[in-house]
Amino acid sequence: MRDLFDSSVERLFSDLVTADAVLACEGGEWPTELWTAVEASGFTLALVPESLGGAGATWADVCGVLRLAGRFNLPLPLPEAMLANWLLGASGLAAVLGTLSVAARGTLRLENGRVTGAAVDVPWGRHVRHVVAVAAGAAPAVVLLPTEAATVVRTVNTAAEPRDTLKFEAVVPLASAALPTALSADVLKLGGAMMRAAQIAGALETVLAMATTYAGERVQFGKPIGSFQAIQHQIAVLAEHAAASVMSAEAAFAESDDRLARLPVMAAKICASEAAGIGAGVAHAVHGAIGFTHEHALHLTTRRLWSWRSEFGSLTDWSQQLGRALCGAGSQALWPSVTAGVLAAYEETAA
Amino acid sequence: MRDLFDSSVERLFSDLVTADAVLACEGGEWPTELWTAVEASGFTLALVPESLGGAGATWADVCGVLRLAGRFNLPLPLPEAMLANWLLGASGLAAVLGTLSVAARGTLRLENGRVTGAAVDVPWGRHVRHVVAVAAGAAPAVVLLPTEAATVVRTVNTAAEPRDTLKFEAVVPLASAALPTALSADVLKLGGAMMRAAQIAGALETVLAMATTYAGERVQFGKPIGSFQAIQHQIAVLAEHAAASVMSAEAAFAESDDRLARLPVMAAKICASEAAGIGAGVAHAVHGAIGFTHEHALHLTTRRLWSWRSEFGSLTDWSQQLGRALCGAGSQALWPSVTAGVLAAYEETAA
Amino acid sequence: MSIDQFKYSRIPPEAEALRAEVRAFLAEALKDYPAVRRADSWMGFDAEFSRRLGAKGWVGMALPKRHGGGEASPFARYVVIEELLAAGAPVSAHWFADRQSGPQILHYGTDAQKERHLPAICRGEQFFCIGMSEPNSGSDLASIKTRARREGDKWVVNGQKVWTTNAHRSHYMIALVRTGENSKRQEGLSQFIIDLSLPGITIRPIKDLTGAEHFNEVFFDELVLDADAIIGTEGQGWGQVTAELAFERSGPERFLSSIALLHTLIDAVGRSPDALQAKEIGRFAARLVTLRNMSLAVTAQLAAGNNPAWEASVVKDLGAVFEQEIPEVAQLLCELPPTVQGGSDHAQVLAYLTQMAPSFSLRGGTREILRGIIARGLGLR
Amino acid sequence: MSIDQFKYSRIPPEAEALRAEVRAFLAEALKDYPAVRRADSWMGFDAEFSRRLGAKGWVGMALPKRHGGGEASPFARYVVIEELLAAGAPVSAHWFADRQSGPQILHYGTDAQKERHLPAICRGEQFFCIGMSEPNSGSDLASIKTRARREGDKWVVNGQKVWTTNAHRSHYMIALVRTGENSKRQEGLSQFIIDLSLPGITIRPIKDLTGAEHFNEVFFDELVLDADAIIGTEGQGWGQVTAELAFERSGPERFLSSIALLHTLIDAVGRSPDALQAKEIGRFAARLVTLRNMSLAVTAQLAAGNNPAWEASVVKDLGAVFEQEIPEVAQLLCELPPTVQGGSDHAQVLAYLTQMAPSFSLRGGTREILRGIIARGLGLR
Repeated sequence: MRDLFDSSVERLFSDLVTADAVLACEGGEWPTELWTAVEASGFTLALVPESLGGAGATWADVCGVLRLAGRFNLPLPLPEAMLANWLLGASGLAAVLGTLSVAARGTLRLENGRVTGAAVDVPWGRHVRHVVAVAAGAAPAVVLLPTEAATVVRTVNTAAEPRDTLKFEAVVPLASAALPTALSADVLKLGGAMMRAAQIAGALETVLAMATTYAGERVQFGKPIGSFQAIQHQIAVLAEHAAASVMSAEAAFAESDDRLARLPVMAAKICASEAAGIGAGVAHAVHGAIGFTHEHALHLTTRRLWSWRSEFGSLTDWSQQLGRALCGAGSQALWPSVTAGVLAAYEETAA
Repeated sequence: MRDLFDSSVERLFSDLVTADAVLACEGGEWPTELWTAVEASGFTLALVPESLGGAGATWADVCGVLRLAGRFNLPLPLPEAMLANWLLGASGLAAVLGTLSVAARGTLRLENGRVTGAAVDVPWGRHVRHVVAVAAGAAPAVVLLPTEAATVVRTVNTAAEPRDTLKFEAVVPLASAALPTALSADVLKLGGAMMRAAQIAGALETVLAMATTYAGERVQFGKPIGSFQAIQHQIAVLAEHAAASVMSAEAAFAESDDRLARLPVMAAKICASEAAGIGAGVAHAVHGAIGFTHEHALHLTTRRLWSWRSEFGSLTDWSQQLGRALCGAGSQALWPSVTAGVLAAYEETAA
Repeated sequence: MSIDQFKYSRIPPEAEALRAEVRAFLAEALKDYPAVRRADSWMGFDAEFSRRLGAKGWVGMALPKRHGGGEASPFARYVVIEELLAAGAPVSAHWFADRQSGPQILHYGTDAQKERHLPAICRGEQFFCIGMSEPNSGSDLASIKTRARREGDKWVVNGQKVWTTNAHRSHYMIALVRTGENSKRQEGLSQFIIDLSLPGITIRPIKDLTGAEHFNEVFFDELVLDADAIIGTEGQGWGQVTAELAFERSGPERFLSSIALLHTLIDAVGRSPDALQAKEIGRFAARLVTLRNMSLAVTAQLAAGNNPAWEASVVKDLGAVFEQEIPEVAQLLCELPPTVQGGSDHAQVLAYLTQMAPSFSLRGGTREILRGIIARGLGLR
Repeated sequence: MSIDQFKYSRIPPEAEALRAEVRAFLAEALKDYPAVRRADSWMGFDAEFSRRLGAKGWVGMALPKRHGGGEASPFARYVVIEELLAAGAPVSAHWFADRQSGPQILHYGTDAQKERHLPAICRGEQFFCIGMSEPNSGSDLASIKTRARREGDKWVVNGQKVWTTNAHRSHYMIALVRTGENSKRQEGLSQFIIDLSLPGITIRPIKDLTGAEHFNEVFFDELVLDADAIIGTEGQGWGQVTAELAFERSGPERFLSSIALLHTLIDAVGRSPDALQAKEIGRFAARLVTLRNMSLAVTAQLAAGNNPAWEASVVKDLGAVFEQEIPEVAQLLCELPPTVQGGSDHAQVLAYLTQMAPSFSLRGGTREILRGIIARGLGLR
């Protein structure tokens, strides 16, 4: 399924997700036609079980889709919608058509059948009709909330992507279910981290290609700057980190199934967040002043890298979680955790 | 006085502190003749007031001496002896001739006229006759202790310099006095940090000269490796950090007088500790395999850099102290602290 | 070159004495100035503010009194500009006139040029930009192609400059232009003072990645200049330009560009930092102290009439690494994604400086250029 | 080259099944093995231990059964060697035979050579070293000068190798030697299997900066070799050597060299790390997981018969940065100066690896060489 997904998404994005389209969205427009085209392709339901009307794809099947979303600077909550519908499906709830996002941070509580509190940093919160969240309460619950019931505080990240706060006051969810016991209360943060890791990997593929091309073309001191050793080595480092991001994202998706593979996902977001800064820095250093202009497309990707690395848990946040778990388990647990891809001691205490 | 000191010490060290002499000391020998020559030159008493039989030099006068000690890998507790005698003098006690070191870490307490506890990481502890420490008690006291009364646990740093633990059990100090109120209880740690900062600066001057020379001589692919941009830029970075270390050490010594200038000293040890790792790394990368051999003199200096950066407070230790003080004082205190060279809020709470 | 040239140089008391007055002025003048604009620092343009500084005697203050300056010492000027930058004051309007054009006109200008420009500069009323880079001449400055040909007693200029900060709101540009045909690339270059109100000049602002417009393309199409527009000696432009590089590379603007973020970071972290926050904030402060001392040491060298070009490159490269590292490390210290609309002051300053930081190692000589200069000074090229 | 070649490759269950047995063996065999010796890892030489591994079938295990091997999959071998390295087992004695010489003899050797060497390698009894570098040929390997001339049916070798790990305690060296006069530097090179007990060979150990003796100078003075000492094709030595580079650059030894320090660091930090300690330890673990996946992806490529030279260089360079960064960061996490005598396990392991770390980016291709290869793979040279 992977190859089919990758090729159809690549065709779709390269037709529709032009630099102009991205810039228009950054100006505040909601790209109705683009969303309609993406939704028509079925990807928002890709991870929903066939029994619930989805494509029944695995996480491994869609890693390429997410990387491509990153590569093309897709200005839509497609990753969020896929994650949201996956969680609805995993919770036995029907998937949602139409615009959809996730709320991974905030103070939402479900009490007496109503949800109150703030959902913070909701991607495209002002534009979507629905939001999926895990609400606290007697037991954590997956809830589907209508955004029309929320007060919106607008916030925008460095890529001009909306990251809004939605405040709910005693709102009856459109659907709700107990969070499956196999999933942790931070499942949306973890899932969002996995999405962003893949998007960063794709974005790094873009800036690597741009830097390589530019270095081969731009002439200074009578030769292409790509023939200078200092430039070559910087681009080599960018390539190394792009490769590490791709690898770690692929591993995280491949190891996730009904539940998200916590250790590989943490590793992926940590590596991707580190790579994002390095990659953006090298790409700008290579491009010089031209890459610093609004006219050049480089910033479409680097501004995303600068925000995505911080979203759904920064390098520090996930590293500290992982480091605390490893120290808690003791040195003899380190290597077995690495080879098993599972931190046994952590899994016990985390949920 | 500075120029005179610098030139006489440089002559002395270049005559006597050869690679062979350093290696012999690393084998465990105490260099009696070298010590005698250094002591005869009067530098152990340089910072002692003239009224107490010293040279009455300022800290600014001796910065060059300490840098030269680092440049030549001097295998003697000269910095420690200078610091110890300075503290004795500042406390109104007579300076000590003969081998002398400081104890900046440990658990020493003075009670009922006797000192009990462990002095940890005492430079050349096994070889010196006396150690100066600040002992805890009803009030902090400067004490001069005879090492013959101590049990010695031998420890050696990466430069094969003794860093011993001395255990004292109800030992009567040879001299003691209340710690002057202008000085903080960590005065020996602070002073040791300042010494090591200057030694690191000197050591970096050495590895910079070695790397530059080697890069000009070693031929690969038909030309000196110093003509490759990647090597040039690495050595440039080494030079930058060597310069930063020299600058920060000079500032710390220049601003210290009867008391040590805490903020400049912290800055010096932080910058030097960071530079030490960068400098050693670049020097080894440039030298390749030859620099990794025991026969080549490079390691005499790099092994010192790797230990000195951790002694008398690591980069982390001092940075955290400084960072906590700055956060405690609030953002509006940052810039005035930098320009004044004094962290007012900190000085109040630190001692 | 020599590391020993980094001699510790305290600011003399008479210069230090200015500081309290500058701080008091800024505390008042900027009391409602938002954090995110303070992050703009020497890119922040405010003609009125520059005039106010001029009235205080803080623009062109090292110039001779007969030209409107204060004959202040380089250290007095240092105190003023570092206080302005640390506070994030909008100094861009007069910045290039104060740092480069004024001293250059004093040094190379005719009496008429001095009369025309220096008093107005000192009043904070005449703004300059510097025309150096061209589309195919970034790091490789000697390859510039803009050309002036002599016609009678006039010069006629054709060509294009790019990345010219403030061209769209300056009165004059000092431009490096080719006047000779010499085969050696650095020869045959001259500097001109170009009145930007003349016909034949088109200025087109270039939007940067944050959407702001600081720099420009400037086109010269049969621009006619009087003979006395040339400054200094015909054909000696390269030497004149490189002589000022040490001034341009060692000032406090080379390491203070991210200080607004250190301020909001400390506020965001609060009084009790954790072990990671404390370490990184302390480490930044230590490097700031040291960079400032290095910059002051270069200032002392310049004041003594030396040419510390190597030392200035060291300050500039270390400073740019420092300025660029602050946003990179800051995003590791608080779980607060950067925001360009909405969000806290810290999130906004973080966003702004994260995006600006790549330019810090471009302006004033790229990292590659500077490290090449440092290596050459060590005898490696 | 392509980043897409980093495909996630799980270790197959039948290979994974070996792990428990290897772990149990090591837990027993190394139960009293000190921490500082575990830091030696693949530089730790213990002939008896190698023989014990041979008896378990864990040396040369991927070689055909008819030559004494186990015909195990590359992934099974991977499981064994990564467990050995993670535990810090002393594997140096058989390391080069297992990784390079065995596969090379299988690939290029005559039947007689296979018979002479492979079974003994698999028993963990025949140790090899690799003769590549020469005094003036470090990174520039094609410039080697050691020469073999033909005399009747013999070869006579003169010259010098240097930095030859384990030459002083190996039975054989596979050496790259010049046999032709070709003007192209990479041509006219051949590989020989040299019996190190022959007359005409002088081996002089070189003490490293820690005082240990791992590597050597090896002098050949009219060394006489039989015609069948050559391995592979005369004049094709360069191709034979470069073909194995992907094997040499992508194994777990390229990122596990400092794992002993991660272990003592976690012990030293204790169960409740502070914010700085937790961050750095977690970050190292994340990179370790990723490097291992990259290394396994290259293993899968090799198993499929591809030549992932570019990808292997990526693993080697990222791995060396990782291995070198561990001691540099570890010294920031505990207030515990490194010690070479006395002190805790952690202080000793820290001291040892701090000193060894510079070599991690020298062996197997310097950083400059690797980044050059990566850039060339991107089309930049």
